[in-house]
Amino acid sequence: MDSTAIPSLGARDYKSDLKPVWCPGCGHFAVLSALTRTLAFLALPKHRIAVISGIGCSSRLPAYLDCYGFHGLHGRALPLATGLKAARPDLTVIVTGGDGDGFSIGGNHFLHACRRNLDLTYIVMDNQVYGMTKGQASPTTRPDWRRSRLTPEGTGMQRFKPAAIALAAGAGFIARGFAGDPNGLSHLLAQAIEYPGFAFVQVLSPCQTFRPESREWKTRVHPCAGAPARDPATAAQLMLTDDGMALGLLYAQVLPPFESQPRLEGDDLAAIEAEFAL
Amino acid sequence: MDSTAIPSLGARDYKSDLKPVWCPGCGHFAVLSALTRTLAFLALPKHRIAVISGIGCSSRLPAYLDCYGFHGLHGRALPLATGLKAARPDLTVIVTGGDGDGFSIGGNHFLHACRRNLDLTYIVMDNQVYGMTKGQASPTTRPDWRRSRLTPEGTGMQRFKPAAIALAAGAGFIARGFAGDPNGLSHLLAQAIEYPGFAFVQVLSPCQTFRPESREWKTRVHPCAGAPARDPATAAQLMLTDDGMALGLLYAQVLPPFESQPRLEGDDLAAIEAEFAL
Amino acid sequence: MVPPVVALVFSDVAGIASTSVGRTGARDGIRPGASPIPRPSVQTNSELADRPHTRRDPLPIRHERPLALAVTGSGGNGALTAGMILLAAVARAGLYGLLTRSAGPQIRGGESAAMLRFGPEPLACIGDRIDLLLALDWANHLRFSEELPLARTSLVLADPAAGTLPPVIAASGAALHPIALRAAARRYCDGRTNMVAVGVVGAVAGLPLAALLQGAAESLAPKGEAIVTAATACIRAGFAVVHGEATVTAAEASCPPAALARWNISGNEAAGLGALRGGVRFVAAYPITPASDLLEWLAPRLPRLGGLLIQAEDELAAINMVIGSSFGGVPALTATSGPGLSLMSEGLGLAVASETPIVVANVMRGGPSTGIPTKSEQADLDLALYGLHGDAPHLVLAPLDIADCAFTFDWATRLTERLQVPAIVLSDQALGQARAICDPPPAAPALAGRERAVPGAGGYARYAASIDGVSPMAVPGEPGHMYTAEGLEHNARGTPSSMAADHCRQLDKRWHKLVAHNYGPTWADIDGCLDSHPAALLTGAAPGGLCLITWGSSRGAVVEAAERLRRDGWLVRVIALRLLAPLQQAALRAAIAGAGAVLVVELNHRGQLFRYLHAQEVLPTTARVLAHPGPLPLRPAEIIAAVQALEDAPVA
Amino acid sequence: MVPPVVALVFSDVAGIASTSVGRTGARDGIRPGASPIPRPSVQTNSELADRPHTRRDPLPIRHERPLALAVTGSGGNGALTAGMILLAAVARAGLYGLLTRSAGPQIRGGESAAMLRFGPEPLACIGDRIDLLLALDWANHLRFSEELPLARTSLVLADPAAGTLPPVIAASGAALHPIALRAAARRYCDGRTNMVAVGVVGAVAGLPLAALLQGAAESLAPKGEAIVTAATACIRAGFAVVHGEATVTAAEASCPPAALARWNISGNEAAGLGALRGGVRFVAAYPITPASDLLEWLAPRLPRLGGLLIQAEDELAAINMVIGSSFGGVPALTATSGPGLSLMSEGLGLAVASETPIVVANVMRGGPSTGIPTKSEQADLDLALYGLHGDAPHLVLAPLDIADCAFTFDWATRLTERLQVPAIVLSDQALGQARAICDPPPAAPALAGRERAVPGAGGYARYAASIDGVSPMAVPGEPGHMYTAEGLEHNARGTPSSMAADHCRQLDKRWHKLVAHNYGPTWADIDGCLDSHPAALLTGAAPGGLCLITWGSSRGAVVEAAERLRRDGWLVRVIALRLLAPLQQAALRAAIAGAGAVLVVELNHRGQLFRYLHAQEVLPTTARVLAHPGPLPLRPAEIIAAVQALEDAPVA
Ligand SMILES: Cc1ncc(C[n+]2csc(CCOP(=O)(O)OP(=O)(O)O)c2C)c(N)n1
Ligand SMILES: Cc1ncc(C[n+]2csc(CCOP(=O)(O)OP(=O)(O)O)c2C)c(N)n1
Ligand code: SF4
Ligand code: SF4
Ligand SMILES: [Mg+2]
Ligand SMILES: [Mg+2]
Repeated sequence: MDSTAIPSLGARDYKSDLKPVWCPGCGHFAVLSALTRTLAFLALPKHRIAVISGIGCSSRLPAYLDCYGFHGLHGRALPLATGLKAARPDLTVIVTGGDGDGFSIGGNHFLHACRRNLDLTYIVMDNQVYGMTKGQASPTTRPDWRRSRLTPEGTGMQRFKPAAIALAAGAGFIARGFAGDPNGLSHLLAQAIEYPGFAFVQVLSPCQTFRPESREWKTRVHPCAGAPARDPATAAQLMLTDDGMALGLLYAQVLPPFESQPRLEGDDLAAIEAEFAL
Repeated sequence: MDSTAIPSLGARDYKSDLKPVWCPGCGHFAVLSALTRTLAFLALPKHRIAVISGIGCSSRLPAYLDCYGFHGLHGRALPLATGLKAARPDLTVIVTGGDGDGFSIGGNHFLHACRRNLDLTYIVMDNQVYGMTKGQASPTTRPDWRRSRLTPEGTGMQRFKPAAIALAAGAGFIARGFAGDPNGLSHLLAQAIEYPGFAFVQVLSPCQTFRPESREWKTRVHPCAGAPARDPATAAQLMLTDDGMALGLLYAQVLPPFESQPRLEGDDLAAIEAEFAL
Repeated sequence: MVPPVVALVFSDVAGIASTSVGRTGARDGIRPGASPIPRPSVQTNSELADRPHTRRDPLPIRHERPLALAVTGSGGNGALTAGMILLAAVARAGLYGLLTRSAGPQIRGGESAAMLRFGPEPLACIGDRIDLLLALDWANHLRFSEELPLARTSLVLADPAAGTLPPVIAASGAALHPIALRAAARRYCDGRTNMVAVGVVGAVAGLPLAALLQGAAESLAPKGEAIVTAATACIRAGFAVVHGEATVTAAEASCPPAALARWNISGNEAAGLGALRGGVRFVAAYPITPASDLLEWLAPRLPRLGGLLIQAEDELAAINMVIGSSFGGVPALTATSGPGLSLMSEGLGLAVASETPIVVANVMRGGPSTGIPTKSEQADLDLALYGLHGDAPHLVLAPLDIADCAFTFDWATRLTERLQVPAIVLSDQALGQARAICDPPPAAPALAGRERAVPGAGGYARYAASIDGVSPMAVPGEPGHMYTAEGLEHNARGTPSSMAADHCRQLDKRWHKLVAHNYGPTWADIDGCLDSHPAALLTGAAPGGLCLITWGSSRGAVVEAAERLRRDGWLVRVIALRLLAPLQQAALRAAIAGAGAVLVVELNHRGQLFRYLHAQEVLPTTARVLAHPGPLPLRPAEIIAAVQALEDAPVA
Repeated sequence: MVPPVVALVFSDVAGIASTSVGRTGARDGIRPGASPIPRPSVQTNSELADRPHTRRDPLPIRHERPLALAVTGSGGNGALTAGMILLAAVARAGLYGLLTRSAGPQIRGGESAAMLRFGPEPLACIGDRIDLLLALDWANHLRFSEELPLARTSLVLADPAAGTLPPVIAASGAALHPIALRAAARRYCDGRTNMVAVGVVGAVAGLPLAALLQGAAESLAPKGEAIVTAATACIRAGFAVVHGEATVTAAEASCPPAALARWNISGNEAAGLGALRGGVRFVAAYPITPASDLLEWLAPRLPRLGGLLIQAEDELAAINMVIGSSFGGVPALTATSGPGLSLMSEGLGLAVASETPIVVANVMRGGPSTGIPTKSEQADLDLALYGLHGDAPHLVLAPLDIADCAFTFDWATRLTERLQVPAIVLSDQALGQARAICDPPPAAPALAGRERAVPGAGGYARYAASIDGVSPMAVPGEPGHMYTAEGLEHNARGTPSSMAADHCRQLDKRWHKLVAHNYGPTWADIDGCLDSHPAALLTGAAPGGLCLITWGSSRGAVVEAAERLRRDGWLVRVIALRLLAPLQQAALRAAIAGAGAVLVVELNHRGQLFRYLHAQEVLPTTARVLAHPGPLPLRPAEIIAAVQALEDAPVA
């Protein structure tokens, strides 16, 4: 391969020269930094990485990296990444987005990406709000949060539990990080990228502008108890009862990665056309 | 109310005069019968029932009933029913469909309907195949089922676990019935309809034409062990480890039903228009 | 002391003729109804422009009406709030006003600009240029400078402390006047530069102090008394910078009584109100810029009328939810923007086939794809007209101005209920997120509501043919006519059918009910003809001359261009289409008939209305189109230029 | 013994002139290349028709070519298998054939019909009527009887044991002949009535026994030898019912050598093959009728070429998956039908804005909404042309016949890769699920493939302007030109921008690359002009006369109608559009130029192509449209009737 002998790069080398549109103090900055540090740590060649996203503040991330990227449609990052990874298994494909993008409009693809178990890393920057559209409730918002003008009495809907859903859908790697803990996050991201299958990392990433109260998350997060669960039943117990603030690798299990069909290559079109000849 | 004094009706009275398009021996016949028997048992006035469906063999069901119905779009029965029930809380709204309709294209709505907890009954006739489009794999199909011409090597995807997903998404009533056990099914349907929130009933309903091997389900089903779980963690343990063939009420918990906004009524438009006056 | 104004130059619109006049006092400026007022402007020359921030001449008062001013700055420093206060002040001064805004992609800290045009007559559009610009700072100014066209007659106020002047300002030839905003803010109040700016700009724009203070009190009331008090001090300070301390007290008494019959309303609010007026009581939607405001206005108000709003998980859910509500008998609306409308295409088809009335508001933004979410464009017409699979006739409407959002949404709701067909209403960012001081919008024409099934002899045939194509609709809960609504092709009873005869019958019916309806005269706003009623048009009113055809938010610029052209002796008629589908072919042909030249004007890349009108065979082959994409709005001057470029355009 | 044929009547196509001839031997019938053959038919009268199931006359052999036959029955009793075998037999007899089918909504047990037209020349369409009908039973016959038009010249074979004759049969005036299928099946073989029917129908249709047996062997081979053996016995038995036992052995030797250069292929298979030829190696899709066959054909074949197919969770996923694959440099396709195309609208817009090549096959079915899934219609043209929000130019193509599916999909794939824009290809159920014996389709014109980025000096500008509007595209994995593909409006480097100048530049670029491309002569199939190349057309070939314009699968009926009209002395040209967008306006205008009358022909309710051509200003105002919705196909005779009804149509 042309690219194995790359000079070792620093985190900064993975950043593009674009200035993020994010508000000062937005948690997404820390996610960006943690990711570039992880990429440098793993010494991944920049041109072999593709970062795919949907639409939202968080989904702006790919353009701030100096590797391949696709800023796609709201909610559709996972299928786009699925097509890319299935067609180009040689690439490192990372998907980034927000809680609205991934769990509301993109919920179906989340379920099926977990089931499909392609070797993707999915990073959701969960700020429990729609930042980009100015402060509506997302699936992870508490049902009684009344600060959205769209749902002034609260959504009245139970919170979406990303880890529990991922588990039920069949994901083999489930972790939770925090923008306020960049080292821990970097570590999780490195494990996720190296995991040979679909790895889901929920990152608590406070929105300064529309959820200023989430600044106090730093006082509420805590490491998850013990080693990551290896069997689904234990993991489910944990995820359905936890406070959503436990950080770390919550569940890890090796599953057969997706391979839809054996690729036989070598055959040619003439052989296929011959089927039609009389 | 005009309609409380209805004459008591038999199951047959809930059937329309349309002949189902289903293949002889299709499991969906039994679901239709169980449903009409349940409606008769509950003595629900026909005109206060609306049955909403998507597209698929199973989704043809509403027209075979003599009540209100809507044969909508593939995968979109739940949101249509949500709009109806939210606007018309006085009606009994039942949603019917298939595993493809509900878990593949409709997966996102399934998640969010569970979270929203409107008082709906959702009956999925799961035959582990797309019947109507002639035999493709559905999310509940085994990954190594090779009889679909679309995925001749199998889908390679883990099976979708409807009960586990519903639980993780927050559903408060989760049951599994079998078309080969019409009495048990009727009983479950009655409980589901009476449950004051989102009630999900997965019905194993064999497809004679494309999954003839599912005839042997009758030898594999078994009642679920013990009383229905009341806490999510126990339920999850059960649902993530079971063989998908345990019948009965798997989980039941009372949750606050959805009420997005207090309806104040009584105010009038003039008061609202006054906001704009100088 | 009223400061003297130096070397005023009267120039006409095109900036050609000019004549010197003397001085104009600040107090004479407000003359509602006295239009057109000659436009005084500071004489400028490159010499002056080359000496930015150094001039110390007293500030000239700008009396021309309509006057367009802009307050610009970075996100968070309050340019938009200043604009809101100025708009309220304009109302209190007894004038009409139009406030638009420009914001960048940043959620916070990006560029922002408030543009206000006001005068004694209702404002049709934002005009050709900014007469008066006050910059709170110059950061990011380049990003929206193209939205703020300056002329040599314009006046630019800037704080020397606000940073280097962008070259584009100097290049415009506008007069510059330094103004020590920050210093004044520090001296007089708690440092809200934008509030001082309100005082300065208001004074230079010839607005009475009392109106400014009242505007501030109204706009800031929700933020509490302390804020209002601080703002009052700042506005006074700013006003004094222009007029001198002595005048401030005297000026306070001069606020004319407000014209209380007028409204202060945004397009999105008007749309929401129109929907409520039309009977909408259920809304389901997924947030998207620039439709979210519309939804957020409705959310707390629906329950007051017994209705509700659901935030759906996505647009696919939203449109199916409103279909469900309407099936249940509760009139329903969803609102979205381009990407969401794309996702609703399948749901719209279901509403067509199942004959379920729903209203879909599309507040258009720049496209294609995610496009330019915060800016306006009229490029979703194709999608709205044609974007359903199969033969799927439906209603497409477009409001013509901010107040008309109320009328058009009201009408659309009544039409959809009457005709049992979905209506797409094409508003856009330029209407939705702009505010106007305007006359209260009239109610839509009364229409028979949804035709309901009555208990009959035989079985109920939901989709039975009828003379007008509309079949009585049963609603769940009613005994005696249960049926299953159907998205498959079906026979009269709703039973799925793949027979050609059933298919033809239902296609004919669904087509017929749309074209057979009598939409009355409000299908378009026609001006320059004797009477906009089709019958009058058919008798050949206003023959010859120029015919301008437009739709939606572009109407304002076209109407203003037409007025100016008429002043120059042109015979001009304007046809602004409110009902786009079904196109009123006969009435439109009659309205066009006899025109010497036809120009279609719209804000998109390739002329979507122009192509549609050709598709419908209503345009002569000599018709031409002026189309350019957003985000820059159409301006009257460019329409006039395009008209002048038409070879055969006759001058009356 | 060759049975005598009674009272044969030769009638011309329109059934007017007729003349009695003697008898024709069964062995003389197959004369490949000898066309037109006079069409013998049994003399019928209402007397005969009134005596169904009672006639005992020997079976007449039908020698007219092309001949249209149908085998009908209920689902599961093998009508479709019989059709497949007859098609294979036709091929082995050295003839061309076209096999269409009709099925009801039932998955099993519903009605089904196989319709086969064959003759010595390639078949353009299924013609005007069924000459020979064999009913396995009459259950549900009414549901598709309108798809089986019978004339007084038609012959109907039915087993008296198959139930009561539907009145519609008697009403047609067709000749009836009872035939004891079930009895024969019971006597000679294991009871496969449909196989006996193959023998009977084949014999009456004048096909050699050897061809029938070879057709059966080929078609049934996958089911195993036992089935083939049983079928052979049944077919022999059926053949003997017509020709008598004695002839069977002699007939076996008479099969002419097959024309091996021909293909037996369905439209969906041809589409899949075309995509593979064009370079598609990744497919993601969600099943939907009638596109599933296309996907199911591709699924096992893609891996043989190093590619793969993913069954997506829905259509939104499918289109985004193919965008992802193409972004990764692997040419990709998705296939769907109307409802799915509606759901793909947003994804199509992303492909336009991000300039990602993809092919979207839409195998059209009846609409709107879920519509009529199993039947054909051409009603998704509007959606394909216009169904994206914003100004979003893209490619729209339509294959013109079964073999042309291969050419058009091949070409579409090459075009999308060359132009970095999505291509929608509008096939339909009538093409996709029909099979033909045809000449192998030619390859699409060679085109430069996707232009790839080469390492340059400065930074890589993914969306840089260029002379032809196409910018070189980098593919992940290549060092030196990393970029982020963007669905927001952007500048040349792909950085999001909401500036008018960037927006205009990118809109212009995306438009320009489409219109600047030289599509060559294959934008349409033009016949009746001296040369279909635009240059020749511009010089005014074939002036005057009638111009028929059509698109997609309707071409066949139009071409056949044109041929008949020419035989009647009309000067007719046919323009069948393969490239619908961007419309080749100049070439099309040139192709129409000088026509005395223009008729647009299409299979939808309101004339979508007709309106589109008007939108593009290529039609004279005198142009007319013949449009009717599906599911019934357009027939040559109705086109001829429409032409005759054109007032000013000149007769050469
Ligand atoms: C189809 C579609 N619907 C809606 C939108 C509007 N939209 C843009 S971003 C967004 C939500 C973003 O929230 P999230 O994913 O949580 O990201 P955040 O901004 O909070 O980081 C929405 C609703 C859109 N762009 N496209
Ligand atoms: C948008 C859309 N995509 C695809 C289809 C085609 N389609 C119809 S039914 C169906 C699957 C039905 O499977 P399931 O829901 O399991 O019902 P079953 O027939 O097995 O009872 C599909 C894919 C459609 N009608 N609409
Ligand atoms: S709005 Fe919230 S999520 Fe978006 S950039 Fe600002 S702080 Fe971050
Ligand atoms: S195909 Fe299967 S699911 Fe459909 S009707 Fe037949 S047996 Fe039932
Ligand atoms: Mg968020
Ligand atoms: Mg199924």
